[in-house]
Amino acid sequence: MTTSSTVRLQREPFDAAAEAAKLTRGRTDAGAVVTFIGICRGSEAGQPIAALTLEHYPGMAEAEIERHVAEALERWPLLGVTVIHRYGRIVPGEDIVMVVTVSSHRQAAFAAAEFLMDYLKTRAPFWKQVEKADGTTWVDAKAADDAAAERWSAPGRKHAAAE
Amino acid sequence: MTTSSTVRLQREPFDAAAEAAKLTRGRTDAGAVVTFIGICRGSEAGQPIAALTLEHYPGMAEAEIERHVAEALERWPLLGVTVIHRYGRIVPGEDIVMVVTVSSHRQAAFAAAEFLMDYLKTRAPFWKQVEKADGTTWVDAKAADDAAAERWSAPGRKHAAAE
Amino acid sequence: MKIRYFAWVRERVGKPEEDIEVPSGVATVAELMAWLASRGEEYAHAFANPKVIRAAIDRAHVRPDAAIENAGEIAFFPPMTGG
Amino acid sequence: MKIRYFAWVRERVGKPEEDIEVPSGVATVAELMAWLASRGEEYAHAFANPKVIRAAIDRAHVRPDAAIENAGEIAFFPPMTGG
Repeated sequence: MTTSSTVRLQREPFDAAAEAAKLTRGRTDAGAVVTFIGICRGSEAGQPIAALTLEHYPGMAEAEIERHVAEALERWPLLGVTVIHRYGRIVPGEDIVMVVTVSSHRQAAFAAAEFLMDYLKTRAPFWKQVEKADGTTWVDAKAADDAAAERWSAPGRKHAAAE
Repeated sequence: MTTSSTVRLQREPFDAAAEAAKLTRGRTDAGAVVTFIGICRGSEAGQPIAALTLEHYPGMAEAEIERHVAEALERWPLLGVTVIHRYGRIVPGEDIVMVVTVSSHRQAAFAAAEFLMDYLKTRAPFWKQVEKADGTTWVDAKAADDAAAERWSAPGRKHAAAE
Repeated sequence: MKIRYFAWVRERVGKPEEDIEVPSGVATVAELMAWLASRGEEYAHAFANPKVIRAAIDRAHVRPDAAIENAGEIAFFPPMTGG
Repeated sequence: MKIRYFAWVRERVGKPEEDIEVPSGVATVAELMAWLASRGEEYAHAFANPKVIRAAIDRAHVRPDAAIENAGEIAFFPPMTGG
């Protein structure tokens, strides 16, 4: 069983279908592919926005994501994982982030994709700033996202920032 | 909020990325797209296979899937759902089924896609026959799939075939 | 009454569908399976283990105790393996 | 010691990073935040509510009670909003 994993941070758009196809090409043990795409919405907290700008902590962001990909590979029987997260200015309708997970069975692919997205939302060092008609503001972290990430923590292995 | 839903049964391959793009085109309220693709694996119960042939119950299969798509739309705030299931002969590496769910938030998109796949596995009237070196056999239903489907049932609303 | 068979039930019975006059004493899906099993060797083979066979009346899943009165089409098949 | 700031912490402090001589009595991340807050109006504003500020030492998340001894780079930022 060969496992392929890729983590990429980039300013440019990505091609999620091409990335998913790369993970399954030439192998016949893949039975399930889950692709998550996060898109920039046209409003934030009920107000229309012109754009999002994503700031990140270079070096730490890659390391954090790679660490969580490694954890996903340990927890589930995955054949491949690709995570691509954009930074910089992104306008409504554009993709922000993609996660692809490949496994022989669907439960592992779904669980790993959700796990990675929950962690990206709460632990990867990215910050979203929104441009609205009346200026720019930073997006507040959501308690719901923290709760979603927390459900993956086994007792006694809670992460530092989740206190 | 416009909701789009499509159910299609077909012999031909499908283009999952194009189907997902159709659901988000021209709208800026979509924040999350989950695409599941089920692929024909090269082995079944440890033995190599030459192909799968999917038989279905025309009329009932469409109705069953549409009924579950309607249930998903009721349970989660979805902006779009597309389900395409192939029938006929499918060789290893080819896609069998796809589910795309679109929502403003990822939890709804993930949950609805899993719900639909669990139901397709256990309730949609399709049957898989495998071609192996020593002849053809029918794939046995998996207890794990029944258990996966059962978790979506509220007490008192268990379905007929799940006894 | 139109009866349809799918997958290995179809293979064992040897036909995909047929029109059958069901005797008036046969009231439920389970009774229909028992009666079908008595119609010959191929039917006995197909319905040898009725517990694993699923049924649909007019394209909706039903339990073995469902009444077949007023059914237009009854289908028998193994547990589904789609997806 | 190199200190980095991100998002609104960076905006309030007015710079993305700086090299600082930290007094020897300052031993933990929480103490470092309190000391930084005393360095001027912009720092007081940035660290006014230290409970909401997260920290990383050498690119790994740490709790407020983490020791800063031996740290090469300490970063302060609001809760993450990626994905």
